[in-house]
Amino acid sequence: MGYLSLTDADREEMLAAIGVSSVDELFEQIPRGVRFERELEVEPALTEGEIVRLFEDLAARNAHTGVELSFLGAGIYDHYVPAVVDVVLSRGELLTAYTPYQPEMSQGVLQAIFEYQTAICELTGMDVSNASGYDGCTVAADAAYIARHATGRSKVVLAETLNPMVRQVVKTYAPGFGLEIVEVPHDRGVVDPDRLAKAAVDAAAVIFQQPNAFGCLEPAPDLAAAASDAGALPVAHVDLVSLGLLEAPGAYGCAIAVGEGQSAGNPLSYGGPHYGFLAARNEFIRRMPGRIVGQTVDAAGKRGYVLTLQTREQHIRREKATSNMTTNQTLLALAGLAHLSWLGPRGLVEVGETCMALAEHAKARLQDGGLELVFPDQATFKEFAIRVGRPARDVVRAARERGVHPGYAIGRDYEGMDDVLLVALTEKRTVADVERLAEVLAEVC
Amino acid sequence: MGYLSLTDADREEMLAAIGVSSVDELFEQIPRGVRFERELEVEPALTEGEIVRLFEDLAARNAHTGVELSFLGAGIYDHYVPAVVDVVLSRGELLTAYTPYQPEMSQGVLQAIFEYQTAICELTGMDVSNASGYDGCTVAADAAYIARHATGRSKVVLAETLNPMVRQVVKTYAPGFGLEIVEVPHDRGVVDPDRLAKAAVDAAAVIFQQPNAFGCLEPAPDLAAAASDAGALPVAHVDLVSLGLLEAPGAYGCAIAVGEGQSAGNPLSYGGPHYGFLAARNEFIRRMPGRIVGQTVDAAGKRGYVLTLQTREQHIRREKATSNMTTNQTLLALAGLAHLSWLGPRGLVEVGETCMALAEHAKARLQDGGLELVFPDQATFKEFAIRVGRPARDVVRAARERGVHPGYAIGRDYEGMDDVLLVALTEKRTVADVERLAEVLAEVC
Amino acid sequence: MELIFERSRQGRRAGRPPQPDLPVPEVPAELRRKRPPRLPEVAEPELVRHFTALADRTFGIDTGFYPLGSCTMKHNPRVNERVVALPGFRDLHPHQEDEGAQGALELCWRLQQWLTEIAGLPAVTLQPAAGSQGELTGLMLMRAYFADRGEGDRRDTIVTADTAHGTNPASVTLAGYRLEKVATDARGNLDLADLREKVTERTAGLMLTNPSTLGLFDEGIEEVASIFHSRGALLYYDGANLNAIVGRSRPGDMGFDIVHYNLHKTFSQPHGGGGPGGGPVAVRETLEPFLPSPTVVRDGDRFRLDFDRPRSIGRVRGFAGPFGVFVRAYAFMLAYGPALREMSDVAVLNANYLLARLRDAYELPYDRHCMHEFVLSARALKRDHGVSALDVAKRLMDFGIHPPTIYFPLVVPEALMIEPTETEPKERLDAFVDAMHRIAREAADAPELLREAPHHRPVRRLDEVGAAKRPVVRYDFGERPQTVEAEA
Amino acid sequence: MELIFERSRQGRRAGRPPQPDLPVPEVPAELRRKRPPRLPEVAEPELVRHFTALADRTFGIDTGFYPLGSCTMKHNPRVNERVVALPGFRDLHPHQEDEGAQGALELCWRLQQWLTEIAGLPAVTLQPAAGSQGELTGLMLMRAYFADRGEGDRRDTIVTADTAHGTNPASVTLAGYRLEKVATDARGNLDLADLREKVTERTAGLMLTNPSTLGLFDEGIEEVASIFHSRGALLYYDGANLNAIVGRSRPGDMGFDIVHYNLHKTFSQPHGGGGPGGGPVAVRETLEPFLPSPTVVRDGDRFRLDFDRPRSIGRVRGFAGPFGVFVRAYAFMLAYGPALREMSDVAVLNANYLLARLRDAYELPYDRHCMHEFVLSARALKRDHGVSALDVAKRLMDFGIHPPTIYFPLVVPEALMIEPTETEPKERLDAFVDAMHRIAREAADAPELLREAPHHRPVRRLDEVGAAKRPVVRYDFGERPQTVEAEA
Ligand SMILES: Cc1ncc(COP(=O)(O)O)c(C=O)c1O
Ligand SMILES: Cc1ncc(COP(=O)(O)O)c(C=O)c1O
Repeated sequence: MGYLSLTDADREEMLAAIGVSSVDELFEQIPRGVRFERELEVEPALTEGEIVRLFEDLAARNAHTGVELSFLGAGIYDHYVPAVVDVVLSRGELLTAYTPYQPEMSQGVLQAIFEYQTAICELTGMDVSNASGYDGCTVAADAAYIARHATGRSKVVLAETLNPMVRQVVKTYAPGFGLEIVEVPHDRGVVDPDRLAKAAVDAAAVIFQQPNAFGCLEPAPDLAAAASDAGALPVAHVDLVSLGLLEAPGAYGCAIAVGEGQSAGNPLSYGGPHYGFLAARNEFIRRMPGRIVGQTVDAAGKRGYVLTLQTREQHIRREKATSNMTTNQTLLALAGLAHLSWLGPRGLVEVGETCMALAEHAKARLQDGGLELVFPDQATFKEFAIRVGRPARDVVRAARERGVHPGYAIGRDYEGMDDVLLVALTEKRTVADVERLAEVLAEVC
Repeated sequence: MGYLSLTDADREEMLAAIGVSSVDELFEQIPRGVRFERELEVEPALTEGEIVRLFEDLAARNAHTGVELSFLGAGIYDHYVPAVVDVVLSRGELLTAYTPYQPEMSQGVLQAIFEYQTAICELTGMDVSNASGYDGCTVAADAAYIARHATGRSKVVLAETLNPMVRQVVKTYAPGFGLEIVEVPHDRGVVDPDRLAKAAVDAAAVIFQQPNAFGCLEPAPDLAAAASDAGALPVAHVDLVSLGLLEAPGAYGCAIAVGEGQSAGNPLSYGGPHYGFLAARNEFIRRMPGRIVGQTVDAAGKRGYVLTLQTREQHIRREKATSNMTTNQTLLALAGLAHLSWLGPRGLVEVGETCMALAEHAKARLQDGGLELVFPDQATFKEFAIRVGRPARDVVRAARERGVHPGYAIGRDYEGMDDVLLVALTEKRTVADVERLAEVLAEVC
Repeated sequence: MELIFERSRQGRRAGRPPQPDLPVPEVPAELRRKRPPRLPEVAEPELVRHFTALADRTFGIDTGFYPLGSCTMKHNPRVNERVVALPGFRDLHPHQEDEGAQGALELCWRLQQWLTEIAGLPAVTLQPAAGSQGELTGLMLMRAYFADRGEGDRRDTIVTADTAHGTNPASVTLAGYRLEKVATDARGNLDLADLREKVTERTAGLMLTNPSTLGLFDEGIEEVASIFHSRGALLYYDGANLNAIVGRSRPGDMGFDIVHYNLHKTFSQPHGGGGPGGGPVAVRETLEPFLPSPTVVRDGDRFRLDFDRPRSIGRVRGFAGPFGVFVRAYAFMLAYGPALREMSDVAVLNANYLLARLRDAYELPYDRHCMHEFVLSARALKRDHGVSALDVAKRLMDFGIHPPTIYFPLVVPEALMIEPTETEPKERLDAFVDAMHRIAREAADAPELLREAPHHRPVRRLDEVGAAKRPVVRYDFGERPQTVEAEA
Repeated sequence: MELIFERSRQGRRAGRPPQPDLPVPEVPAELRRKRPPRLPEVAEPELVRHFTALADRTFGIDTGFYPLGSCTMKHNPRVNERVVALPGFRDLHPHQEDEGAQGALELCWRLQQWLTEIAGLPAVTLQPAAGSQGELTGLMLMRAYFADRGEGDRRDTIVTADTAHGTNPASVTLAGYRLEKVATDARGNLDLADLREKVTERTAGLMLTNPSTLGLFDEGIEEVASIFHSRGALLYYDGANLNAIVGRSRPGDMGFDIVHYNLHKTFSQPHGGGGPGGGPVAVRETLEPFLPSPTVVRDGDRFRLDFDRPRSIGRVRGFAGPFGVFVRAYAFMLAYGPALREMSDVAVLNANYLLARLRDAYELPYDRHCMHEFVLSARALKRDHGVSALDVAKRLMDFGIHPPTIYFPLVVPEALMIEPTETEPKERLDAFVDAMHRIAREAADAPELLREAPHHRPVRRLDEVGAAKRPVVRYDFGERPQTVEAEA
């Protein structure tokens, strides 16, 4: 077995040192009744080359973005992941280190997390970021938990335009967290601040998404204000890639900003592993879940970095901890840092502009083709909802036969939208790609 | 431009320090008459994402081994390259270091080359190996050059069963080297030692290949003896992957062993970059071309490694150098070291056995299908020549339409073999693959 | 070393996105960003050097021995990184129709087969993102199960061991349960007398790691199971220590009803400085209806995501789970095949070898053979020489060895929790033994050498207390550092 | 650090090839290997650690500043490594039919278009494996050209500059030519008077680097060209310094008839501790028929290898050349497009900035603006403080900087040949300047600090003389090391 190093001679010496005659003897502490005596009934072992060939065969049965022109988004986006990210992910030390409990062994990864936290704070306009959460769904639940304990209130308001999957996860967590969930419907694709204001009364938090699940731009500042006025914490669920162009949640009064980090640095990989980010205003720093890296000095006064505020965490605080998180998504978050550093401030703006320009172009082009926008009077960022005149799932099936995945059939999540496609444009798409989409939709709609 | 770091401010400061007002001024040393004043007429610049997409499109127009079941060999073989090789190639320090002229900065790469040299000496049974040559062709010319000066003779005998490309390169070099090339025809697929003995009279070297260009096993020890008896240096052109099973050239009296290293550690990559290896008996150490790493000690008596015997080399010896080589193929050779270390002695034997077993199986299976071996009475290793009853190039064309590349149409290189396919089997092929080959050949022959 | 923000120079850049020849729409003024984010401005060459330098200041398994107890720091096979990067996996969108993701779904399904056989339980969800989330998921399943039986209100308590990892009690609280702790007996097993008292009609279930965080298999596990089951309660298995027993014993056979796996421990994932992970959960038939939605199911030769799960607790994470983690875990399993038991056998052999060679130099609180890890105490060093487990840990760094887990489990004072894993060769174990013996001698002869350690790292010992007092958690761009007041 | 062979333990292994259920044929006894090769026996975990440790003991461009003159150590863009690994390139067999390799052939053809435009010459072969082989190929082309004209026997001499890189004279000998050297004048140009004498009816041609290895553009190049052409001789351009003039001047326009490119220098390849490289050769129409076979040609929208070249010199390497090198070079070019001149402009700016800041601390033998590199002399340090260029180089290591090329070109005593390349930011240049100034001061104040340098590397200064006296060129497996007698 190529992952194991003991020779027969090694084994003999070691057994002798232990004072047993066989490895079996070491397992005698397992009561007879619960010993597993037969061989595992599993697939046969493969050599490395055979593993690669099997996985190539499995991979070949997936319609990835290299073989299908895809306009899928709905929370996970096909942005270009630069090659510098490969450098980070292929450095064995970063790849094979674990949580930096021993800072003197891990200054590199600690500094990298500190840099990631700084980037997230800059983008969201917040004071503190953790080292990552599981994904864009669980960080929303984390935010609700912070709000519940910060306000002592139990009601949490979710905008109906918050990604459906995110809402589902918050609802799953709600009973344990002692939360009561209220949802606010949208009006013409966005949330009405007045409606939200009513719902926010006695609420711990209001969670909305910008750009929202239809791709529309919410009146975010008004929503945040409505929440604050009701004494509820405004929580914005945002897309990092949009924050070169769209205002930072911190700048319009949000208490907490969360989101799915995948757009920055992570490939699609069928949904994971990715990372969720969570950043907040200073006052919530001691309620933050997960790891936080802080700056300090060593015995010689030299700058260094450590895991800090660990009294929040399960390994110290146990049942009183702010969260039970141990393993997080650091490697994916560092990929995000690399991507964001590669873009820089101008690159981030340009990605946003390209996505927006292509989306506007696609809207116009598809409308020329006779299709109708669902929310014609809302501004959008990189994604929009459009009616295709027949069941969207059938349109998807027909378009895929032509090598194009035209978008997400959102009827799965929203009433009365069975004929709606959610179409996403990233900077990887081109004007020619939009042409192709228009042609195919013309054929199949 | 993402590869350049100077800001406008930097440029101003630097121009000021230099005392010029513009970069143009620095180029005024170029005589007016030979200045290039227009813009280069080349393709427009692409962003990184666009480069990737363009290259994906170009790559998609190549029938690689992932999309076509291939039995091509004839010098370059589709062996499995293990993932540990990726570790070596993805370490930035190894990737971006150059020739270790300054040993204290480069102990890692120097030690790695020393390890590579050791592995090559072990496999070939030789005393000294250089740090790599360009490929399996040029190292044969290098060997001829060594022999010419070691023996003072100018005739070099090439077995007709030596890879045709290798022979072509030796012939190209011959005029400059002052060599007269003589070729010895084969008898029933291998070289007859008596014939060779006659040709070897007054020769500087005899170069033969084991296994040879038809895949047949030469009577290598007898060929070496015939050469030695005539006072010519026996030079064996060998396949590293075969040397777990086949005798080491050093063990049957060869003076020099050379070969194409690709089989160990390098992907096919349409012919390169790969590496040639060259190893010799001690007496030729000061005639070796290229880099050689030697062990030494530092000022504190600690073991270390340096480039050694540099008095052989062009940067010291200039027109009297043993070679003009500067840049070599070290990175590819280190990939070979990683692959060979991954295999170990048992793995190397097993790869050989698997290749041989599959080749024997394929011979039998294709003969059952009515095809005829060209050299039925010769033993082979991983490759064999078989008659397909019609022009082999047509067979290749027809088989490729069925997703199988059945082998190399060797008629291109040898008279009267237009109906012959050279079929190669590596450990990546399976019994099922052989079935598929047999089916397809049955259809198209 | 400089922060990436300190390398930044205005006007530099590495990446440039394509800019199609299209009008750029205006963002509505009230939504437009006013102040650009101060992301670093660096060209590619320095960007690469920066991350290379960060890696050089990080110790990983690839660097050397990393016996961090409870974390199973085993070698990460490189072929796993190769296969996870296949475009068919890497570039597959999670909203792709099932027909367009058959290979991915089949891989998930095959992984489930392995997991059920290993745990001895029939149904699995791959959705949880890590062990901790697996725990929470498991407790939600208990809640749903008892609610379904009308016992939801009554059963409000979860029992955990006093040796439990911090995530266990934390998960109990987050799941809305009361916590009850049970003591450990002299042999390191659950104290059955104490347990009998604490399991009542209010008890929803037990959360247990077996082998425990002491690295000891609970010899009374059958009795423990019957105590809970006889009172209608459930047993939850924290799979963090599964590396000890694969192919040797199965949680399902021990009587556990719910199990989480830490794919990133037992089945080797790059830990990446803290993650990613994967925490699938397996259950008995009776609990299957409550598993998160969607599940991966097989119909004949087709595979699909099943969203039609009316009694499900719902979703705990996006999509079907961290797929890339599944790819690596499945590749890892295939490299062993039915011989996967070898993995646990060697892990246990390596641990017992270290135990045997270190028991005289350090205190061994529970004198038994261990499983895949064991816990020593530096109490004597503390008492006799004023040298703590922390000092021993810091001194180990000077020998190029990552320290073990320290001060955990809490039941052992000055604890050193050592887990070598199966992938270490004997030479590495011996080098560790030599270092530990030398450190024990140094504690007597030159204690300050330990107290001032490490001596040969990029930084000296770091001030963690100061860091928590006035937290600086992001770069201040030259302004006054960000701080908050210390806790009372 | 241990050798991989010293980590070996009998019975260990990492890789295992598939073993089909087939009989294994016997190798004929007289051909069968008797003694198994002593390859290392190591499992994957230690194998990965070994190569990781080797990398950690190697300084690359990714580690820091690497101003190794004449080698153009520029940043290696990472996207190039990504595209070269595409299966369509990586797993393409070189014997694949042209119809099955259209993408690869088109890439080669497009690269040729770039190269011809850059050199100002119409025809290119991509076959040569490196610059040195390009030189040899170029000389073979001259031989064929003159043979074809019936002047083959008469023209037996090649002229090179006394500043020439060692490969030039070496190539002349290997190509079977006589060598004639021409002197350098006070401004660093070829001495025209000397040249006129040395160019005779026996002269086949000139080999020249321009800018020269002094980093100076030959101001008399037009006259030089006419001297050779008027005598029917040819001019060969050694392209190693092309990084200085891309888009600023073209060898073809200067009058050169044959040019080699060092793709791995000008167009950025990972140097990999010594290679790989690529040395394409471009020529005038008159020489095109003699180019190596095969060439890559275009017929309408199809691309093919052309083997039908009756007057070709033949092959100089296998297949069409080092394809992977072409993929990276072409990707590099596309990142710049028509603005590729920027590359040379910044390379020249960086070099002149260093020159301006260092000229007072070290001697500048030729007082002119330089091109992409320049040569300083440590002669004064040697004379005044007994400190050599070698000592300066070794001391630089202690500042985390790779030394420049030293003792070359030969016309400058105690030469320090400095080439920063275009990819270095100003901070790195300034750090180098500071180190060089400090070292100049140390030479006066504490010369032993230099003579004993380096002080902060994994090894102290190494004994190269001893290594050559009794060469140990492979591991002895514990037996007596392999030695040969020293040269007289
Ligand atoms: C005993 C134990 N339980 C639970 C956990 C939590 O698992 P994870 O880190 O995957 O969330 C850990 C991991 O640290 C552990 O060691
Ligand atoms: C001036 C000069 N000419 C020729 C060469 C040889 O080129 P290569 O190393 O590609 O063989 C070099 C490279 O070292 C060089 O610097």
